[in-house]
Amino acid sequence: MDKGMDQNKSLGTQGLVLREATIFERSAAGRKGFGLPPLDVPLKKPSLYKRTHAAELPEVSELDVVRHFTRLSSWNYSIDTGTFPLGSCTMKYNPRINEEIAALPGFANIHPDMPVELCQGALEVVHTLEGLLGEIAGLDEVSAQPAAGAVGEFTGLSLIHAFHAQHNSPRKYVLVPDTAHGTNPASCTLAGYQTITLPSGPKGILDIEPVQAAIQKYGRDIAALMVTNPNTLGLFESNISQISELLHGIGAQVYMDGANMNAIVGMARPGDMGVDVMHFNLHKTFSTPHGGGGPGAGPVAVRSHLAPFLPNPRVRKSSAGYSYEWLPNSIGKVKSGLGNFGVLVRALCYIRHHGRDGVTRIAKNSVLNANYLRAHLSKIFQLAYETPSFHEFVVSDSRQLKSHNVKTLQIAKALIDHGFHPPTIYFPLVVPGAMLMEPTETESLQDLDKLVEAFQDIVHRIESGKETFDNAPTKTVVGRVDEAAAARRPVLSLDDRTL
Amino acid sequence: MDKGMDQNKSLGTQGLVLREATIFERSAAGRKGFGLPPLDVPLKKPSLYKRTHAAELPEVSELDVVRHFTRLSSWNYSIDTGTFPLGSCTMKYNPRINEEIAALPGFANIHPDMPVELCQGALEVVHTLEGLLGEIAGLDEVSAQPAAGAVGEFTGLSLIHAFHAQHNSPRKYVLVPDTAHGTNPASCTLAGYQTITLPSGPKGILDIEPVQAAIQKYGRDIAALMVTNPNTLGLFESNISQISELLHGIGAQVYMDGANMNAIVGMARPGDMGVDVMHFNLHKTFSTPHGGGGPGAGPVAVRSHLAPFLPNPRVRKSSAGYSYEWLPNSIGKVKSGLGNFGVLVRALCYIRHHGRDGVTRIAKNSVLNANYLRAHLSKIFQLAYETPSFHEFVVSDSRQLKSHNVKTLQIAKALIDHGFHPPTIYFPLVVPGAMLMEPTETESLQDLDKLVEAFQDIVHRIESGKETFDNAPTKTVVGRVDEAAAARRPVLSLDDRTL
Amino acid sequence: MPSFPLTPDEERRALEVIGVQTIEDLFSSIPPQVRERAKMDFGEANAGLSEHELRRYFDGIAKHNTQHTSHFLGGGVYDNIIPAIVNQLVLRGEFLTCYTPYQPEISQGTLQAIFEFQTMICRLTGMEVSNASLYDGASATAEAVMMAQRISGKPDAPILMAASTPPEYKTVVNTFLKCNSSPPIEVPWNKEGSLDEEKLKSLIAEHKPSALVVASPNYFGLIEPLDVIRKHLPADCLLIVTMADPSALSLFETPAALGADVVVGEAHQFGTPMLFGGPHVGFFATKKKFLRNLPGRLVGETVDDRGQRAYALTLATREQHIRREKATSNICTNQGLIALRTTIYLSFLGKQGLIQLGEMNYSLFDYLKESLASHGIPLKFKKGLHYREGVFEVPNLSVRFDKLTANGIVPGICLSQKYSGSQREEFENALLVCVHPGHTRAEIDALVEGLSHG
Amino acid sequence: MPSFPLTPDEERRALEVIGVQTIEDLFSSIPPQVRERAKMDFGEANAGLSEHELRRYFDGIAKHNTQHTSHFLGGGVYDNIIPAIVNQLVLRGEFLTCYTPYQPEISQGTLQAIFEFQTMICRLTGMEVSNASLYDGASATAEAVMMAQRISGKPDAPILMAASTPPEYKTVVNTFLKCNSSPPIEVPWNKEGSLDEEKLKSLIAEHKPSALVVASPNYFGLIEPLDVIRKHLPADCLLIVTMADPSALSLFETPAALGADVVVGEAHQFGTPMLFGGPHVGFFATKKKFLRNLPGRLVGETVDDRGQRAYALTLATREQHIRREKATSNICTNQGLIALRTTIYLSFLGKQGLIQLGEMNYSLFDYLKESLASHGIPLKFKKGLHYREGVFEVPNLSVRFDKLTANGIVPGICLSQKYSGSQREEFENALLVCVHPGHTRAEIDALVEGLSHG
Ligand SMILES: Cc1ncc(COP(=O)(O)O)c(C=O)c1O
Ligand SMILES: Cc1ncc(COP(=O)(O)O)c(C=O)c1O
Repeated sequence: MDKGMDQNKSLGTQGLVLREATIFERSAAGRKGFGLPPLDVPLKKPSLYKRTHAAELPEVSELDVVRHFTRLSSWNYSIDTGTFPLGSCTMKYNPRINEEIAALPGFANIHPDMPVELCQGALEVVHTLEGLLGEIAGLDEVSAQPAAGAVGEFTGLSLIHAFHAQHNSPRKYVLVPDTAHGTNPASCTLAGYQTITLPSGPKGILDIEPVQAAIQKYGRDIAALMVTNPNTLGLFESNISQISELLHGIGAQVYMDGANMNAIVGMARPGDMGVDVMHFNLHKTFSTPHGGGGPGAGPVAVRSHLAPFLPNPRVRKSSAGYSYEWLPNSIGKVKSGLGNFGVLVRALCYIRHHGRDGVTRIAKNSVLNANYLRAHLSKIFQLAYETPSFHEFVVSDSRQLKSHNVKTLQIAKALIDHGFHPPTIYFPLVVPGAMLMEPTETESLQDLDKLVEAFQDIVHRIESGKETFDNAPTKTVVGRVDEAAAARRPVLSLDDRTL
Repeated sequence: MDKGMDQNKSLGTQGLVLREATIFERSAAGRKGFGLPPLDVPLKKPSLYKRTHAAELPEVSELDVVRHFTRLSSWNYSIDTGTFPLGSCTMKYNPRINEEIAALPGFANIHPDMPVELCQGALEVVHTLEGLLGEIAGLDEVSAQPAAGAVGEFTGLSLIHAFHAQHNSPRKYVLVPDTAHGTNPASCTLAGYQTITLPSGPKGILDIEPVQAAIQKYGRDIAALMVTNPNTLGLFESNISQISELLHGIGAQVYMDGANMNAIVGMARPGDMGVDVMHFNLHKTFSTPHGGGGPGAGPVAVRSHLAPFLPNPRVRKSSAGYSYEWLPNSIGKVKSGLGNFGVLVRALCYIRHHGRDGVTRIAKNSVLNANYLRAHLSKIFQLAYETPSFHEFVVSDSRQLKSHNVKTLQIAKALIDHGFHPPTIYFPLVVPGAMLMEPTETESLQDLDKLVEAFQDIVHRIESGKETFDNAPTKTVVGRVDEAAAARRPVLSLDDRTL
Repeated sequence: MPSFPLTPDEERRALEVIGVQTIEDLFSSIPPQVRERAKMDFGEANAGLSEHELRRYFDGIAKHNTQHTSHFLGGGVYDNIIPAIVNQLVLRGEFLTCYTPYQPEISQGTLQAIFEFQTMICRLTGMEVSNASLYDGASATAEAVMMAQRISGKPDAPILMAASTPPEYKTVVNTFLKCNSSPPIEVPWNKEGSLDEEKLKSLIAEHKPSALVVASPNYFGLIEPLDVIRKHLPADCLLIVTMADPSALSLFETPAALGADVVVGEAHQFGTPMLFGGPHVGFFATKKKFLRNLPGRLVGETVDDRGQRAYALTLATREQHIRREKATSNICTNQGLIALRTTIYLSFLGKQGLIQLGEMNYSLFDYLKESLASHGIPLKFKKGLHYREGVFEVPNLSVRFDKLTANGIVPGICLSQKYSGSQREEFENALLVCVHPGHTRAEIDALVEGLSHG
Repeated sequence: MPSFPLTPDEERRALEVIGVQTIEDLFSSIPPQVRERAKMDFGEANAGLSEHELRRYFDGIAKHNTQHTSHFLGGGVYDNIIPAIVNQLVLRGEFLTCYTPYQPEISQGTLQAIFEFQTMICRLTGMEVSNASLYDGASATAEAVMMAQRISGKPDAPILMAASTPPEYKTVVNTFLKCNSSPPIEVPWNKEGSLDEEKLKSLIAEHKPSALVVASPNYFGLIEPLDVIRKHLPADCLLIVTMADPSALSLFETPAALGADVVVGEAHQFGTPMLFGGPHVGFFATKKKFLRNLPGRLVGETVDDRGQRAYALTLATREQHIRREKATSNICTNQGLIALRTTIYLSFLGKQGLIQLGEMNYSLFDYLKESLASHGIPLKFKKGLHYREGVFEVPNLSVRFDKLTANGIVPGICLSQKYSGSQREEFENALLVCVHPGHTRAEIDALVEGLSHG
């Protein structure tokens, strides 16, 4: 019994899983699905512009649908399945109470054009959340409208754009460290700015010199610095206050990408570091579920001088209740409605669940867990930077590559067979063969210990020359997927197979 | 790509599944779980009879719990996973709207001692459902109180007991065909009756002669006949009306086990066949989920002469609303409250969903599906009876046993590797090596065709001498489980390991 | 009406394969006169409803049940706070729509969860073995009595039962015993609401019972002195403790430690809503020596053919599908999913949480009791050791009850409705009031206010 | 406050392994003055709430939003009936709590579902390729315009946009274009509420636009004559059709068949509640030749190393994480779970169900329109081809609106609030009224009654 499936063996094993073709392949002509209520008025049909061929949706039964998606789900790995140390993504536990609350009919079934007196509760949610996020940011006003981090970036940069325009000081450049997430430069482009990449220093953080040099070179053409803090190496930008001062000195703004707020929430406030505008990723720091790629929410927080440009409308509170205010100098809207309201409800629920001290505890425990993992893994992998790291850290494949020609990709895929989700790989780009690990605060030491053991086992097998994991993963329902083939001859829909 | 996982291969394959020890083995001393609201009155503790050692419940986090049970669930096969032709169990699709309705706060959060004027809705559910079940049974009154089919049986037999007692005619025996479910004789014992087993005839149904013979022999000591219809071979007891008359002739009662009502609901009513009392299995015919072994509900329906003995209290409707009535001659209560109310809500929802014609369609389509499957499988397996069958049918391993010494158990386990739940095996006892197959009406022909192919493949491999499936299943997370060892040295709790 | 998967085309194909003309042909073995009479009339329910209409219909009905704002009902069914994860995890199809785990290779999830449930019940009660669940506390009590009869070897052996056992439990036990033996003999409560020891002694002497059933806490919220009671019992008389409120096990000594042979009860409050009385979940724990007499299903640990730890239903030779009329009970379907809810809830509540829950109940009741006392409404059984509920003598009860209820506060259970004869008289103004973990001080204050006037 | 998994003991062990004394030590690279100023005050939210308290708090808030009994709001957000299975399946942790499917071997569930979503969007719109979702209809429209600019090779090329596009869509497009180019030039609507073809012709001649954006149905519920419009456009001017209401695709010809180059829109009504405006889900479909210019994620079919069909994210070379400042858009997280809801909903609704849904919307609006007309409340744009919503001229609108609203019936959107200047005057008494599949004749009758008096 000691070799039992629940014993100290690899977490990953194999079990019965069912195959399932696409839902269209379950279809049978004439099979009926969902039943609508009967029509109690006369049936009418249009006579012009009639559709000639019905859209070929599947014709399946309720059980077909349930089985199909139940089976599909069984091929996914998720936080609820196991440890998911995907750096930069803050894959922490998503409390289920949030799902319950967001599904309340009083939240789910509200039309955004409901007259204000009939949606006071919805406005209260938005207003309260914006207030709390402002307190967390140490900034003056917040707009919860942006639908994701990338939209938050664009919104923040647009505010900067509007601010400079108001001051008749159109500018061209945004300074972005080389550790930045890809959305940062892409957002700059979208906001009409050119990106000037700043090299990070030997410690992995931004030194003062390159900023000074850029200021020297581009002067008042610099609109802003856009910095992620802690940065994508998991390192706190210790020079941020000084750098901010430098930028303020030329009338430029400091934008902070707050996607990594999980590391510092309650422990340090962007507003206290000289930041003028930032965005949050509610789907990271405030644990709204990632859902296989969204929805998220990317509220922006600003210092008061940027507030007149915030997206419209603003929600205001007075003794008469909540109401809308339309700012004359607003950049406009960046999304329909007031934002991804359902995500905002979850985030508010999460913050109220934690309270002030609980929110701070998030940062403490996420940094503790990450450093615990780092302490173990830096024994077997090359640590990218010795600098003290926060909620995540980077190691690389350099040892394994040198000694046995095994790459990060192989190590990541091998980890899957051990029953874990791999870390973020090959990002940030500044570290060749990077593995960016973010365990989050909701993992227990037991689970982290198992992750360490899995890595140890992989490294041991590599270094003892036993395995190179070129065929990993082998336990999954599909083996190594040919991504190159997918790109070479893209097939993007069932009908595209034959296009 | 033709060999793809979604192509015409066996439905069953293997995928990554995670190991998981018991929840206790996740425990860490001092870890806190669910948060209760703060106590806003002074904390007090008892001083007498204090517990000396705290109950060793696990100390785990919310994520621990979610992961634990998510992983456990992935080791189960269910209707939502795939085809589940488990005879006698009516494993049909359980509509999810029922779960939604049963969870409404107005149903979930009602205490059974709520004053009647504050629980009119709950009483309406019970009253309405009892009325509809009466109509389906063709009988006069219904009690929804019994918690499962077995309790329904006991209740029905107790009613018979009370009836005979009232007529000063205490009786000793209940006639039970040999095809009966095990609960039938067990319930007889519980109700103070001895079981007289009647052999089924060559066609698999009860002939008139053995009943006449029993009447000859036991006369007015016979309290009742207890018959499942359609019986556990899936055959309609065509002689039921005549047999009922014989029993009524000696003042005995006819009890019908209605667990198989799925076959005839709307097509034939027990009350029209001479049945005096019957029970329904709501968790079968009316599709309330089985939940890995309950909860269910086993309402009894009776002809008016048995109604005075029904369990207390009865729900009555008048112009003033719903109220309780306490019958003076009631057998008492067979369960707390009015029954498994949450199950009753689901069953009512299901019946209202279907409406009258939809309910009848259940029988039609379940019988059609079963006969389709039978037409195919009787080509490769020995059919137990040629008699036209209803919602289920029995084949046996006799051909495979004779030719290759492969038994039903092996065939069942081989089917698992194909991605299907096995049929009920070795039941009913009258057919050696029985496989009792009940596909239900919610399976599509596609899914049934795949099941047929799986059986064909198994039989082909057996008959071509390729395999005997002694080690099946091999794809599951655990292999063949040693049930004999479990019984030899029973370990029934974690602490029992060392007892 | 929901749609069935078979399309008209497929129906034709199926009929062809079978070799009949119409579906009706498949029903030809039903006698024609039975077939003809099968005309149902569902009245307004004849038409099937779409999901949208079902929601409207049931929302309308459910609304009639939500007219109150707070309640103090207990007496065997207890309001509790149910974590969101319990409700959501049990919706996973793999748990919700699987069958009793007859095929262990594809049922390890359910089996391991039941094994955990059994372990938890053992640890809570202090007993050695537990089954996989029974229908509810009342029927578990009946099963315990019948097990005692089996063990005694005398199926109609006399049984003593505390009169202070919840009334429904008594009725259910009576119903189950009725056909085979005489009903249990009631042992009255004494002036303080506890089991009357003198009466107990004389009844033992008179009847030589094979078991005594005691509820602790009893229906009046009192912890019974089980160790003292045990001393009065002959060695071959089983002490069956029934616990409608096992949350008392958070603070109070286990029945096992005090000498119980069987501990049964109702565990719904651990993660399952009140649901107007069910589905709930009975538990059944006893000594390992009685293993083969246990009713219901059991899950045991074993190994698979690869040497891995695995679980399976075991000792089925006690069960009806094997033993038929000689089975230890007729139980087949029981409360699988509710046992799972219990297991999830207790896992999440945890060792510390359970104690906190008990202390909360204890403290809230203490506050309630003191408040009512200071408003001149005393406990009826003042000396007893109460846990979370108790009987209060409320002047002018029916008027005050109605007034409170009309204001949306249901103050408790009027005991006169639960008893007859002299007991009914004893309880004329008696109200059983219970606290639950959702209660706030403000709610209790409002109750006290309402009960002390009018 | 929810509990964190690390126990005090484990915390100590972790610190030891790391080699620091306290957790605070790990934060030493934060400048001390920043650390010190990090004092937050959440006011009443300082204390964390348990699940029970969260329920009380949010139930209280949510109640303020449920004071109405029926509504006729549309204009881009549409009430619909959501099957129970949609809500329950998306709660499965494997869907809810997974990430963007970067590791295809453990993400086939999400990947295949997106592939199905893409297929459905193609089949609905008639286009060849679809992406994996965008934030919403408005931002999808903005992305379409930006794609047209990329394709034209002139990032600041002039864009025409129908003035009858939903106001929010226009504002969002403006915001996204603002920093890089001039805002789109509006093409006014004619007397019948449709795109003014004469104006269109002259604007084309004047501006040589790289794209025209038309909403169909437009904000007034009118189906635009896309084929006619297409004829006016030069070959290199893309026709972008934006569909806030793609349920119109049930009955009306696909934009693809009428000459559209890009079809974008908002699909939330297919299985996702209104949720006060989000999360919803934008879709984006176009011709395969524009594949490499598409914004957002794409899933493609491929094989695994065992020759099995498999899916993977593909053409990532367009995306920001590879292309950075040269990416086709900055999109990263989008609307995965809402796209999944859409896929589940459309699967269950099915081919026939979609047509039935469209006919229901069409018929309900027809009934509404006729009723209002017979009560003297005419459509503003009488000749146009309406689908499920339309603009009505309601005498004394503000009074009647308030009276109905006070009675729990929200009759629609007052268009004067959505426009400014001369358009606002045009719409002074204009009400945009929309039906949805849950509506009954009785509800419509009550609306008509209320709108025609007072
Ligand atoms: C550091 C960083 N910035 C920005 C983003 C973009 O956020 P979103 O995906 O919500 O658009 C991410 C997300 O991956 C991120 O990790
Ligand atoms: C024919 C038959 N009768 C009775 C029963 C017992 O019903 P329950 O399991 O609800 O007690 C069953 C259930 O398996 C059955 O199949």
